Amino acid sequence: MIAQAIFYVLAVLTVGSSAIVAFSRNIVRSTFALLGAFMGVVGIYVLLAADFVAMIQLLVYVGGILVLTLFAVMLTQGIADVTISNRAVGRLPALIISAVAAGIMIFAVFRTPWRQSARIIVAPTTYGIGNAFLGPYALPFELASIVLLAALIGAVVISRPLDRGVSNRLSNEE
Amino acid sequence: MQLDNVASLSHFIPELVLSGAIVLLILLDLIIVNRRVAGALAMAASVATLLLVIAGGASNTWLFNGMVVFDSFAFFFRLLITLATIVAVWMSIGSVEVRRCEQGEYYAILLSASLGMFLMAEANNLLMAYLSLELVSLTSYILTGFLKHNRRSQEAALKYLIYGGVASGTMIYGMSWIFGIAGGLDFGAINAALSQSGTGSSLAVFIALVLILAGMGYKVASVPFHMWAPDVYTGAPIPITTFLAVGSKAAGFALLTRFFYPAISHLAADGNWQALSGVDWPQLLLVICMITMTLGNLAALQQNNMKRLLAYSSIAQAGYALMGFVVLSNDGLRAMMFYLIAYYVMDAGAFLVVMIVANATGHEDIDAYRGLAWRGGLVPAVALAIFLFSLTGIPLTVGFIGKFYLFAAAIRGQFYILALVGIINSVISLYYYVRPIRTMFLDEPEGDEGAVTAEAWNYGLMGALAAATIVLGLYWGPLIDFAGRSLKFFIGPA
Amino acid sequence: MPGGLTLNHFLVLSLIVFALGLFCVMSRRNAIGILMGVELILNSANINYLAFALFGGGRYDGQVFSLFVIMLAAAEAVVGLAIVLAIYQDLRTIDVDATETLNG
Amino acid sequence: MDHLLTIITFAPLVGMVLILLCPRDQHNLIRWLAAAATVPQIVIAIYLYAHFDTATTAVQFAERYPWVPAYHINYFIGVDGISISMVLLTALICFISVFASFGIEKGVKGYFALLLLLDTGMMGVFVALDFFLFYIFWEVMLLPMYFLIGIWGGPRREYAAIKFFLYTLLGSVLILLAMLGLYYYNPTPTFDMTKLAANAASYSITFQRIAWIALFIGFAIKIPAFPFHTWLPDAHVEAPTAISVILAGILLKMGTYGILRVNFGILPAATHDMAWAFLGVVGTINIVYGALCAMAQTDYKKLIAYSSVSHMGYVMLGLAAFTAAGINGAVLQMFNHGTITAMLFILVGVIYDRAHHREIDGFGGLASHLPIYAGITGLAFFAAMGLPGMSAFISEVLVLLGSWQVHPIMTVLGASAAILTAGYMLWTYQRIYLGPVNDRYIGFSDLSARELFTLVPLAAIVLILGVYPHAILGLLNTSLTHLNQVVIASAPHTASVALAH
Amino acid sequence: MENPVSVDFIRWIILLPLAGAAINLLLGPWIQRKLGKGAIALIGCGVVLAACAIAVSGFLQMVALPPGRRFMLDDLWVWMNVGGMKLDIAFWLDPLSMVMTLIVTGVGGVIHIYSTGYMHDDDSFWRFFGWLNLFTFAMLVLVLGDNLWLMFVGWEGVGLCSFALIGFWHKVLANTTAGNKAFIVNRVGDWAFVIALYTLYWGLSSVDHPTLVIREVAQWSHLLAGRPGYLGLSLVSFITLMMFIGATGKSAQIPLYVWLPDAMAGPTPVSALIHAATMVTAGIYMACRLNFLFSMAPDTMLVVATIGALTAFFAATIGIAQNDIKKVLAYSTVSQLGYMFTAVGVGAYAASVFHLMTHAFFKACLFLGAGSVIHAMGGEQDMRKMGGLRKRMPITFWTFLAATLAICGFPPFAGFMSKDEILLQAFARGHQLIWALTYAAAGLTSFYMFRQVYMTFFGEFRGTREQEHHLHESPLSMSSVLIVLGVLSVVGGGVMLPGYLADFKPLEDFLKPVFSSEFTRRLGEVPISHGSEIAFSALAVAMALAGWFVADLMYRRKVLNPETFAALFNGELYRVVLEKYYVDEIYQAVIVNPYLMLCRMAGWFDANIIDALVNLSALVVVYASWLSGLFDAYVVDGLVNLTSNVTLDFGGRVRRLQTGSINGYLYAILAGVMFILLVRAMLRV
Repeated sequence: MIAQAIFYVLAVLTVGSSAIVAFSRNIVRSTFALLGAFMGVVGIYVLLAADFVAMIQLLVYVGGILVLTLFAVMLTQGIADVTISNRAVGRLPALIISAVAAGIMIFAVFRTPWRQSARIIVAPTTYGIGNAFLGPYALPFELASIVLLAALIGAVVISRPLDRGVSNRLSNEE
Repeated sequence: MQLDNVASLSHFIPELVLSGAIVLLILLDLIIVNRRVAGALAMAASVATLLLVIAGGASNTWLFNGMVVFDSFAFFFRLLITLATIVAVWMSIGSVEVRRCEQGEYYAILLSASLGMFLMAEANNLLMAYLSLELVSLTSYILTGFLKHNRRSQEAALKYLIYGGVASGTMIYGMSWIFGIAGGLDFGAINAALSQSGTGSSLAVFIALVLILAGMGYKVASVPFHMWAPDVYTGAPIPITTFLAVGSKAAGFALLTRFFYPAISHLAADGNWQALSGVDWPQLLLVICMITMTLGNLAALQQNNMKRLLAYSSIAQAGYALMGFVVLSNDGLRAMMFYLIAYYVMDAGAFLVVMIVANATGHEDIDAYRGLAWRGGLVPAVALAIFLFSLTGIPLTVGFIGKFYLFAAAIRGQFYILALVGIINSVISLYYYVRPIRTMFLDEPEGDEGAVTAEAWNYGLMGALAAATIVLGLYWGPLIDFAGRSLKFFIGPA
Repeated sequence: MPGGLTLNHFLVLSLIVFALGLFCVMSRRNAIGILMGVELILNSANINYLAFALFGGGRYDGQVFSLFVIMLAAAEAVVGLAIVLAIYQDLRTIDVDATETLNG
Repeated sequence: MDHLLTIITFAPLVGMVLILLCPRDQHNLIRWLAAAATVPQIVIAIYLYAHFDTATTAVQFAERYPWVPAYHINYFIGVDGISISMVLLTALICFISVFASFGIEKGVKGYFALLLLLDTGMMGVFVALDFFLFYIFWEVMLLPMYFLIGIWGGPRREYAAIKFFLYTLLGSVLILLAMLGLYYYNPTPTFDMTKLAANAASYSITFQRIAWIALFIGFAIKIPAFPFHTWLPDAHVEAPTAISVILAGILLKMGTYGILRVNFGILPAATHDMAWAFLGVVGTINIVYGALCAMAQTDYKKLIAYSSVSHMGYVMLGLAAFTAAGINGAVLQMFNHGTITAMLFILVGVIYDRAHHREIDGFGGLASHLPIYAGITGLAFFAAMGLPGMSAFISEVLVLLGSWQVHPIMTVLGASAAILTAGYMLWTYQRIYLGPVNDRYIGFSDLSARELFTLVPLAAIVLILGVYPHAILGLLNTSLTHLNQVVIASAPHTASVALAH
Repeated sequence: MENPVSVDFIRWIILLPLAGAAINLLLGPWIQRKLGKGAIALIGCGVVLAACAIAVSGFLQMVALPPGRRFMLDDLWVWMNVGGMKLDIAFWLDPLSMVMTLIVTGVGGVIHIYSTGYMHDDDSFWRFFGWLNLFTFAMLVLVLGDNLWLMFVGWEGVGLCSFALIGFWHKVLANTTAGNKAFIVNRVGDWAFVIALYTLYWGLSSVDHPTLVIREVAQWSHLLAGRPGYLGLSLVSFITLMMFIGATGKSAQIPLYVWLPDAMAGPTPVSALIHAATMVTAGIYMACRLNFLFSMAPDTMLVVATIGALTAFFAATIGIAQNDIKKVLAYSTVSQLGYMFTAVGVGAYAASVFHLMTHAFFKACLFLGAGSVIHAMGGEQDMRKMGGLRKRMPITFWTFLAATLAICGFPPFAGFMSKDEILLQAFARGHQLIWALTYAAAGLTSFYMFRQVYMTFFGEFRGTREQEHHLHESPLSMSSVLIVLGVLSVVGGGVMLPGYLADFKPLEDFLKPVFSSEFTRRLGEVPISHGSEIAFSALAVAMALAGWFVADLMYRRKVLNPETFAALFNGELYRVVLEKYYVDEIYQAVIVNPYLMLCRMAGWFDANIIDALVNLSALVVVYASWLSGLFDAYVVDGLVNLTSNVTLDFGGRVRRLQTGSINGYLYAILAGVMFILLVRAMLRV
């Protein structure tokens, strides 16, 4: 029962925050609500016995992505312009589509015989995950490093202004 | 045969070479000032990869504990992707646009994309599929937005990114359901699980497939997941456009095929495939296929920018290739694979000519081609005509042979409506494919538009592709045999 | 699962978040807003993976997958925000009339 | 002498390569090279004519090499009674067209290169016996035609060229579908037309009908049959003279040839069912409607174009009858129309070169100072009218004779077109050549030696075939009569066998 | 029938004129320039006279044969051999074609000679002789062809030459129009004729004798008796009726006679040769040649006789009001051809051929005389401007008079013999009404012919002074021909005398083998007493005298004023007759104008409907692409507007990062996905 209560609290947090993210017309408010959503999800992760993942979520999402997003919003938005007249062309149809999609999928969720194992193990996972990364998931793990490398380099290249040195180099060669 | 991580490495040399080259390029960029080195190195790495791929052959093994599979099918796409990379690198070296960019990073990311495509073709696991697809996507966003101070380029990159993000998000959501039903990520395990499960899960599987299709379909730019393509193709540097159009699309088809065929279908005794557990994705894809080619063609009719025209054309071409995909037979898949080769040859050629003209005139509009044949640009004009006729599917070109096999597969599978739609589309497509030809040959040049000349290496590649278009249109026997031989999936353990 | 929580609890939760993410993606006209919607979708997917990992069999498979999703989300966010910033930067410095736009 | 048909097909291609190697401004060299490239065709055509065995229905001078064995595609060429006359016609018309093109001054190199490519494509269609090869050749002539009309044509050339291209492509893709269907419906998949024909009995009648219609539309566009004919006037009017000659002289025949070769040969049962409506009725409409439209034209060339529509109707009507006279007459009409209409278009070109317009009412009295020109035009006109003693008479008479018993009403209508044809031809002749001398044209020179050289052989053939049609009929008779029997025999009810003779 | 005698001289009768035509037409200008018109004339006349000589020798050979074996065949080569129908280029000489050949080459030969004088001043001398030779060739093919298709070759060939010679002076547009009219009207007849041939072929092949060789048709046609044909007629009736329609075209009978008067636009020798003596008789020749078929079809025979008689009468009525010297003769020709058809229709084939022959003589003589007059008058053809020529042109006058007496049927001139025979036969075979018509026509003939004689040769000269000064008798080349033909008009009737004079009918005997089919013989068995024959002769002569008398009163003695007759019925009757019963106008209004309208409609239809329908499909595609463009532009997003708006937003320092188009894309995609899901869920849950 306690677990259930915790679940519902977390669910309300997650869904509520997500709803604000989705529905708020203020992008800054959405960004802050995103924090709530992430935190709720972290709780859910814990509830799902994924301690390591929850930790990473906390670190990467809350500590990284969210900050980054906030930074970007602030940078491009300007706090002054909070009253945004979003035309919201597709809000109602979008709502309908999302609702219908959710409806169908919830229907499907209840009809589907999901694979469920008889025994549910709740135990720390860090060790197992570490093994997995070095064993069967070694290739994805290594690949991920390349992805990150490429992403970092790309981000740097794209966001770096065309500096004088490069310009000179270009004009010299042409 | 399933190899562990260390033993797998010996089969993984091309990928390793690519990875090494990526690292080397990044390092070199910090040290060496001469910008031509990067291109040369990338070229060397791609050629080496090609040779290694050929030398490695296909060995029907699972590598890295079943993460990737190394079968004939993978070999085919490795080859095709390497060729696409070579063309992209070659064009990059000759491109005026690209010359203004940071060279080391550019080629490093280009080769990363190439690596990602390799893995897409080899993926035997949902996680690998997702990872490799993301690698390709991320690098593609970056490459698209690579042009500094080019609003089009960056806008395209943003669109591409947002679209790709949503697509991959929905895809992994769909994958999660497949995981929930099958209890594993391995394609073999999924196949086994789906074979045993009854029809109770078919709705969930169908929804999951639709969601996954959003992620994979956007790589091949099939309707309704095609919207990014025109903008991105127009905005990206032309070599990248080419790379996306031929390489990324081929990799997308590889992944699509590997997932939809060996993973969630099974090969019946009569040589035709059947979808597992009553999931009717074939009908879904049939409709998508027909809409894709029709919409692509119709939208292309009104384009005035060559890149954009070719972008819509490539959507339509993807629709044609999907014809082979939806007929549920090895004939169809073989035709699709053959068509991808054909598409590679002719589309890369067309983009190359567009680049040559853009290099010379700075324009990509069809108007820039006015009277091209009569103002000293006869060679590129003829080459472009060949490529465009091939894209239309006129005989004596490889495009015709490709379509021939596609239609043959459709007719054989008794998909008459599909064949008819394809036929009508071929005719419609003639109209816009002929427009540039008309502009080049039938219109007189006006004003002071100068002659179009290009460097020898661009002409060389163009000539090679044009020759390939014709030669493969006349003698394609070995190629179709190769496509047929390559159509062997090494299916995972039950 | 102790406390009477079933798989479906988590699946429905994730679905709601997914749907909200979808709505966000569809209704937002702000690029960063859309990216936030994508993050919601990714999180909802992760809930699924972890739920299936717990209730189904493939324990580490699911958890590892979710880790990769988080990681790639980060990479995507980095690249995406870089592009956003680049455009912003660009437009601040370049004459608007000289810019080309994609259409048609 | 084993590769005669290969040589006859690809000799122009060799010429094309040589022309491409020529310097751009060596116009005369290019022209004579092109002429030389068509000479082997003429020589071989004569040889084939002399050595053709008229007693057999078998394929002669055949060559067969595997091309794509995995898909049963062969390089299989040969001639039989159905195709031999068309091979002769192609060789002749192409030879003449090259000379008729000597006046081209713009892009000479490209023009002749494309012309020779076109030549290869056309010849290939008539010798190909592998369906795939047939289709390739069929499409090959599309491209040069598009450029030849589009670059060297008249003011609305782009419209005409794309119209031609789109129309024909639509037709040919339908042929492609039918071809693939035939391939797979065969007990042993093959593209070999002779084998496909041999297995004709194994196709279900439903399939035959579907394939028949697809093929028919594909071929009908080329013929051109009503209502698919509207590309023809445009294409003819805009095309340069020699291209009009080829278009009317050879290309149109490919449509009816295809019907004979494929629809008749491979789908006889469906042919027997459907020819009545699709060939008979449509052919009759072509005859009468084409003649009516021709009467209404004010453009000389367009008038001739519509007369082609009318005359090709006879071919269809003849085919629809399933009588020996009808089918022989139809093929003979193909040959005759080829030669006569070639003359007519050359003649239109002659006056267009001088006057730079083609308005019929803008001329008058040309006979007074261009007597030779007017004389040959008169000959061609009367030939087109089917005047006895000239070639078209024989074929039209055979067609109508053959169809009378089977389709009396159609025949009466078809025969009445002889009156209509005489009407518009004579009226046109009068308006252009007779009457008071028009001062504007007094300075015009009569036919040049080159123009005479293109016209006289055709005129001679027209006259000779009028009195000795056996020269061509003898080639056709065995094969066509056999083909006719096959179609009749494939009918579910064989009561109509009585009509065989 | 016994096998025909195989010979090889017939081809030369035909090829010689052809060679002449080829030389004159192809090399004519050159020869005329280098060697003069004499060479042209020599070639032109020489070939025909040579052919005539060969024909005469052939005639002698034929006469030497026993009557039952007088069939000669000259087989050249296979023409076509299709579907069991084997036709050769072969020529067939039997008594009937022998007679025709002699007429064609003989009369033709003298007209050629006449032409050397008549056309002497024309620059296109060579062309005239070329076409004249070609005509002779075509006519001989028609006559000698051994099968019906070959006959048809000549049949249309003479039409072609007729077309070319009517429009010989082609710089005058009206002449060429007349040529066109002749050709097209003939084509209408030919259309019926070929249908007759098709039907005949199929009829014979249904009795296992698919052939159109005339002698074989003759052999097997009896098998067709009683077989049903089309339009409710028996097969043979249908065939012969269609053939007769063909004949009405060629031989200018109602309703297709309208071209012949216009054909007078050609040079006068052409009118004499083609439009009087030879070509127009082709229909009669054809009917006689196929007498075995016609005889099998009594209903057709009745139609033929009726049409013939009507034509004879109505053409004669038109003839009395014409003022053009050649037009009078033209309608006279139509009328006389009507007589010949009457004879065919009543089954008197020999009489028909006999009249054909005598008509060739006297009508050629009349035309050439008229030509002589026109020549002298400097091209004037209106008789009202002539008069009194008798003294200035005696030879012309006397020959013209002889021919006039012949055509009017005064004994013992040739026309008396032949026309009398026809009238007699018509009455004797029970066609009283037809007899009455033709009898009346004989009076009219006499009237208009003497009217012509009086207007032309008697009274005062009514032309200009210049013409009067120029008047002269024609040169020897012309006048000698007039004399020859004049003499023939007098004595030509001698080959078939009336029974009460002598039992001397060599022509009928000679032709008997041709008219020996069972059905023809059955028709011919009509006993006629000498008394009735004499009575009919007297009646006929009385009628001719009456015509003469009226003409004499009106035009020589001027006792009666023609104007008073013209003014009867307010002059309406006269006007109707003068305007040839408005037949041309009716044809123009009923057939030609609607036809031209139909053509214009078809042309409009093709350009605006058919082409538009085809273009419609293109339009649909364009529209669809426009729609999909809209889809891209508005449903997905207002790309053009929005992106620029977005850009402007940026420029407007509103710091929003809005990428409007993207969410539209996503929206569309996700909507697509959801739609798929929804459909799937509704279809199968």
